[in-house]
Amino acid sequence: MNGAPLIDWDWITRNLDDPIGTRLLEHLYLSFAPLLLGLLLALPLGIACARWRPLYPPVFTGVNVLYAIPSIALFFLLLPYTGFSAWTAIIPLGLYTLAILVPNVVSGLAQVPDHVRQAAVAMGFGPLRRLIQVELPVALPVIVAGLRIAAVATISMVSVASLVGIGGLGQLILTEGFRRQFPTPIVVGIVLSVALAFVVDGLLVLAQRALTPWTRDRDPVARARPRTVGAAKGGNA
Amino acid sequence: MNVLLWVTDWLSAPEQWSGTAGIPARFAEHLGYSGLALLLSALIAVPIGLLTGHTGRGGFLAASLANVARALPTIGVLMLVVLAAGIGLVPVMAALVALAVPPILVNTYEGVRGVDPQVRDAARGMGMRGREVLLRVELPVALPLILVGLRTAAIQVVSTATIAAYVGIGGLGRFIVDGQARRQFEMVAGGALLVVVMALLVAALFYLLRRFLVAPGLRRSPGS
Amino acid sequence: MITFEGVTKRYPDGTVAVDELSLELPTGQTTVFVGPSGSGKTTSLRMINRMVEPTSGRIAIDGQDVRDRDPAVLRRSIGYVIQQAGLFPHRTVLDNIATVPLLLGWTRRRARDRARELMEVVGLAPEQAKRYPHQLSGGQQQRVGVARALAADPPVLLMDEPFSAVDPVVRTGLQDELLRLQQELRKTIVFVTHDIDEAVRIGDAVAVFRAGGTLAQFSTPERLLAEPADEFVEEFVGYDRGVRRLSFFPASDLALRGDTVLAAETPSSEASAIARAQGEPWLLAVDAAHRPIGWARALDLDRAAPGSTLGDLATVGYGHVFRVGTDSLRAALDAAVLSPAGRAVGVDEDGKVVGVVAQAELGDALWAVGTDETPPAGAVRP
Amino acid sequence: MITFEGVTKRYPDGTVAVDELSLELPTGQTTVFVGPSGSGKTTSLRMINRMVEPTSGRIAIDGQDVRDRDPAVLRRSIGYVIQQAGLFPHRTVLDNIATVPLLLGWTRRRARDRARELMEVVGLAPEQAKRYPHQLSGGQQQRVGVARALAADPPVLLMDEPFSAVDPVVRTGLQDELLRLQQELRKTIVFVTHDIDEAVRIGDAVAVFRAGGTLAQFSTPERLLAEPADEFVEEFVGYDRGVRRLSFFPASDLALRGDTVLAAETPSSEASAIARAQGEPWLLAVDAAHRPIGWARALDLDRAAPGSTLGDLATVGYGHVFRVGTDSLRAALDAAVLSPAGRAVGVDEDGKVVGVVAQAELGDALWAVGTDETPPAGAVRP
Amino acid sequence: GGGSDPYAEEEGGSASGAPSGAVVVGSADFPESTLLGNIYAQALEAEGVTVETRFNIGSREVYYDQIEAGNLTVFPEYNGAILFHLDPDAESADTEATNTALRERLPEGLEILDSSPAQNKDSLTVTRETAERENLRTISDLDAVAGDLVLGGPPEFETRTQGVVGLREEYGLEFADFRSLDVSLVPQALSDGDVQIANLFTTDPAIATNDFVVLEDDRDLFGSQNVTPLVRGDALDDTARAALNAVSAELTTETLTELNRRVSVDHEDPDAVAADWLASVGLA
Ligand SMILES: Nc1ncnc2c1ncn2[C@@H]1O[C@H](COP(=O)(O)OP(=O)(O)OP(=O)(O)O)[C@@H](O)[C@H]1O
Ligand SMILES: Nc1ncnc2c1ncn2[C@@H]1O[C@H](COP(=O)(O)OP(=O)(O)OP(=O)(O)O)[C@@H](O)[C@H]1O
Ligand SMILES: [Mg+2]
Ligand SMILES: [Mg+2]
Repeated sequence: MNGAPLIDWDWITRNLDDPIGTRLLEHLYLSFAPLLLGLLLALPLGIACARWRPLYPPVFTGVNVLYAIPSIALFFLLLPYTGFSAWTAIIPLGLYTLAILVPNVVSGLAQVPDHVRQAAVAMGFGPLRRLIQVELPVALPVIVAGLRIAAVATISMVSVASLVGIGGLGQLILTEGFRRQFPTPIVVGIVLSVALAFVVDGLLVLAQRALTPWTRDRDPVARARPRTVGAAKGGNA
Repeated sequence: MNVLLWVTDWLSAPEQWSGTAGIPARFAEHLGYSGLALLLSALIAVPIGLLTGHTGRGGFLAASLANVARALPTIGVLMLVVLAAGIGLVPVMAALVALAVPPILVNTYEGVRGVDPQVRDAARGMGMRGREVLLRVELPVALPLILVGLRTAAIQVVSTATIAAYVGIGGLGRFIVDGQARRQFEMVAGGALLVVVMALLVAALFYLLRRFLVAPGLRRSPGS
Repeated sequence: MITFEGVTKRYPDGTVAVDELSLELPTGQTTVFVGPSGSGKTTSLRMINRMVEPTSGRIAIDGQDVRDRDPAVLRRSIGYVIQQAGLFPHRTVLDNIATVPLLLGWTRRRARDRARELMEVVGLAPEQAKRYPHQLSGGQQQRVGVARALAADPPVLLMDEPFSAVDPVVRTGLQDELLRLQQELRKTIVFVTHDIDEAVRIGDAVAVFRAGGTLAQFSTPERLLAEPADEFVEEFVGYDRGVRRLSFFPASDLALRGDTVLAAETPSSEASAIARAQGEPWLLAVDAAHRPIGWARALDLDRAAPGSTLGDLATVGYGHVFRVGTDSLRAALDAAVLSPAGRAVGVDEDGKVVGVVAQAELGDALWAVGTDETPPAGAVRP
Repeated sequence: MITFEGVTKRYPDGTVAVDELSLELPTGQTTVFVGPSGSGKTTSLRMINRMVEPTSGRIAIDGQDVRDRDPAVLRRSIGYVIQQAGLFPHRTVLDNIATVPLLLGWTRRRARDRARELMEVVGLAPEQAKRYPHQLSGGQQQRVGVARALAADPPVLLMDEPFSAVDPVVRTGLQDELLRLQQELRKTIVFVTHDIDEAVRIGDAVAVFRAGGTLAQFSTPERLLAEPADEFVEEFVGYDRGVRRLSFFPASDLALRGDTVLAAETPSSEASAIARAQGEPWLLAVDAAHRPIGWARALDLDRAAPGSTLGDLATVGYGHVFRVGTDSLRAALDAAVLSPAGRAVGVDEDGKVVGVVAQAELGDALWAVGTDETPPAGAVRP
Repeated sequence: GGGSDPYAEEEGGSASGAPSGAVVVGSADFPESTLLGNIYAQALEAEGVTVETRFNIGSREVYYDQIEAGNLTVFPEYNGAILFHLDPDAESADTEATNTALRERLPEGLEILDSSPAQNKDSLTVTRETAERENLRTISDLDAVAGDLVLGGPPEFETRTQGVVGLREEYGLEFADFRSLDVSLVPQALSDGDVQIANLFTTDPAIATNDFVVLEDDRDLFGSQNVTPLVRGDALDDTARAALNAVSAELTTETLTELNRRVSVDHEDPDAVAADWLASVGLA
């Protein structure tokens, strides 16, 4: 620190493209892939839990235990198997999103009003068609709400993976900043990570609005706030 | 499977169970840091959540700030504060509090906001003053959700307090970080297991808290 | 015709929801299931489209056992309307209505055309096609629900308390609408309600269920009011059933007298003479278009200034009127009770006075109701 | 007495909810505010306990301006009951009821004793004391709400659609309960509803609000039905008001004839003679305790086998009866219409026959209602 | 600046051997390694070699495999460190002996080029104040006071032979406690007094900035740690070898310490510092 200013603008301009830009893109990729993985796992899992209720408590406990494993530990433990590939970050982060996404999928489906479901059955929808054409679309706002929380949480957690050398903006924070006792890259890393979280969150809101036109002008207040379900809150570990 | 075997070996080695670097000491340290961080966070977030929820004012601001806090990369915060304040408890607390405040704040706020307006109205209509409405009606009714927020925060804090090891203070993170540096994976896995155990204990604690603190009339409301 | 033959439904938890039910619901008619909560109405209804499978017994539509049909296919041929309408929140009004046609493989264009057609049938404005359910009032939602059930023109319509979530005024409107529709469409409708008024209004036949899932009575609405099968039914149809029953007797059978109805310009003296001649204490003044102006008391006519007309004295108002062609005895009674003259004024469709009902005549009609076992054919609806 | 003097409420968004309202609500009476949705009923009610502050005008209780009192203290002296009861979900029934006494600083023991007492008053079983609100039915919840409002024995009770969330049967029960309570307690009650039937049933006086927050009519329920102030009120009180209005006229004024009421053992021949003598085609057979058995037709008596009694022939049933002391003309009419003889049977409290109403007599009473401007003092309740 | 996205092309993997065309220079995720990587890359480029860079790759466990697999062809290393990585029980000695031992153990395809005189060794370091108060100059001098001192260092120092274990066995030292810290926190912990003696790297600029005293390793416990290019032999032609050997010849511990200072204290960019230095010694 040595009394140097917190932000060295010069450094920022010099390194805007690389490493700042490259790390940002890397960060984006490292956040997006776990979300996709999480969603691909959470949808079938959540659907199964919604359909066979007794399945839910063990699954819920399972995903929460996973969630409680410190991410550093998971990164380290995966290292011997996945090595220096992005999977080392993607697998743990993807598993973490389950703790948020599964309860949201379940509660989204549970929230489909019974009369809507009944009406679908009565009109002659088969189970699969009902799921795809009625239940999932109606559950979509809740699922997207979960996705928003998971996205923010994942974006903030990716940085931890820098401790095993795969951390997107975390690399900026760790190797450019911390190891050189240089605050500027740390601040830049934090700010960009937060900004990325906000942009992605905003994009998800827009996506949800586009995908669920029927929720518009319903309750502006409720829409502004992400929904909270069970232990599903963002954060990094 | 042999990983499991190593872990049990590591866990059952007698030297792990004594001394300042033993499991009990590390466990206690970890619990201490987590408890302190949770306490600080609760002291910050619960009153703000109650007030903003009660008045309905400033709620948007509080929620937005909580959202920013949620997006903060913990290790960034940790490392920045280390550069500013040196190693020790301060950076750890800063990082953990930034992590724990959002869920507590948001749940407290939502809990109070979510009190049936009819109930709030009835309370006022019976001649309760603002403070009485808050303490006698809104707080107890919001309690299940507040506890959910605290539990979420507590589990995250327990799992994240491992970063304390990075800045030279103890806790279960020591096992994970040291194990990695020394390529002793049973130590990493053992440390992680201990963290999970603590998280489960915390979950159990909150289950008990819910049983004893929440009025039976509310037990069906949101929560576990 | 839908036939229940000794149908029993026992739920896995042991509840016997329906117990040995045997019933025949005639084709093209509305049968109403009514009864207290938990008496098995919904269960019985849902066994028809196999949303619930009977434990024993047999249900057949036009002789064919429903169990011989693929449930999904069966259901597409049966319209279903429920309380909250069960609309799909994520689809527009138009797409909600087009659901079953699309399931049946119609082209999108044809399904939508059909949906637009049905919107008109159930009285929804075309500009609501693009709305989402939550943007509609409760009554409009129910209309969409009915339209959706009708979309594939199913011969059978199941309606489970379809109107119970809307307020009484809208509800009456929806009932009228349904009656009008049924007049045209002649579907086989099974309608569940726990409102006896609605049952009596809507049903060609009413099945009263009692707790335990057995049938307490199955008869026409009129007969239900006249002769409750037992104390349970009597209590269920409620006090007031006497007056309510009057709804089934048309006012058109009342003899109306025109001789006490005079133009308003009739000089007082002349009117007075007529009143005396008829022995009637009240005369009704009407305008040139034969619309009622008000009642005048014969006594006052005697004392009237010379040169005054009947109209000058007819200030008392005429109370309510009843429509001779369409109203029931109940409306006539109401009109009489509210009339200052104690006499009901009958008007035609255009509001022109047809005549006045003498008290004795109305009384006779009323007291005859108790003895008269069957209402005349073509009885008006309540 | 609660007085509104030129009270106006304009909400910040510009909505004028109440416009220059002036009203006097007499002490110890129930005044009902009725009107369509959004007509300012709730707003008016809530200005009384200062949950809403008027924009202009003055509200006083017994002459004292409510604005001169501390809101919290004022509210503790006014009971307040709302739609879903607004019970505290985290407190037992007992503690819910004890809330205001505790706020007033009573000891816990005294507050609970009072609460237990009130549970009995409103008809809640003592074993429900420890239950939580969600464990009660809607009707029971409302009872708790009423008990809670009564706990500190406030002279004024504000009730905002307290019964509108429960089903019609329970609702009638709660209304009866309230009427009974009020008979005893004589509170000054302000009761909001948008159900005109409820208003007419509950109210000593009814204030009809119209959209825009003005008063359309303020009068007794009977007068409201008899003379709606304008078309709006007329439409609002609805069709049927004629027959409904009969509720306000006691049946006790009807002349009853006992001469056609005979013991069942009366020999047919004797009965036949009596019928002929009275010129009555129907005779009522009663048992030894003077309870009705059924009607017998004079015609049949003539043809009866020798030695048979009136009771042998009285098989037609007696239809409904009405209670002479407490029922209204409406019940008498109902009984007559349902009777196979077209005649109503009046009984006393014990179910003993007092007499039979001749058709002409009932008709006269009915037709007179239209002209009779004020119901007799002590009119029975609907 | 660092390299491009390090795992963009990973998936396909060219594990079969040397990458076609370009020489791939890597570096570990600490500033000195990145600096050296930059120096190598720029020196090669100056000789017309096509270079790709993959800097800031995690720990040795991670990058060593990548070199073996052929995804990286040139890596700045320390001869002692690779030796211990390959054989934890190896004996450390002077530069020549270490290199000889190392060459025996390197797998097929990997080789080391000339070691530079620049060494970045482990050390035990104390503040000037402690050194003067306790009169410390060599590690052996700690004999009397070790029991009162808390030793700080990266976690692995506690269990390594070239660490706490060797200090006990070779020097007979037992410290009051060992505190494991992230490498970059060690100097700060020492200057803040959180630890009284620390395991620092000899080229750490913090030593000079804080006026720390490095205790002489009088029993040669830490062996030699000469900066040495680890390369895949088949990927380099003679020009490239010559360029890297020229760098090694010019690099001394003092230079390296100074260059480190510019990167970590003055926060100059490593590539600029590298270019600067290469120009000053006439290698670019
Ligand atoms: N899935 C089920 N499992 C167990 N019992 C059931 C189930 N569905 C209904 N019942 C029970 O069967 C009985 C009849 O229920 P049903 O829904 O047919 O009554 P209903 O007449 O429609 O009542 P309501 O007027 O309240 O709608 C009730 O006692 C109900 O509790
Ligand atoms: N807090 C408020 N802010 C703005 N407008 C309000 C507020 N409360 C009520 N209003 C408006 O004031 C008018 C009267 O409302 P009020 O609640 O008194 O009606 P009401 O007669 O009780 O209706 P309902 O039968 O639906 O309960 C309505 O137009 C309503 O929208
Ligand atoms: Mg039902
Ligand atoms: Mg209201």
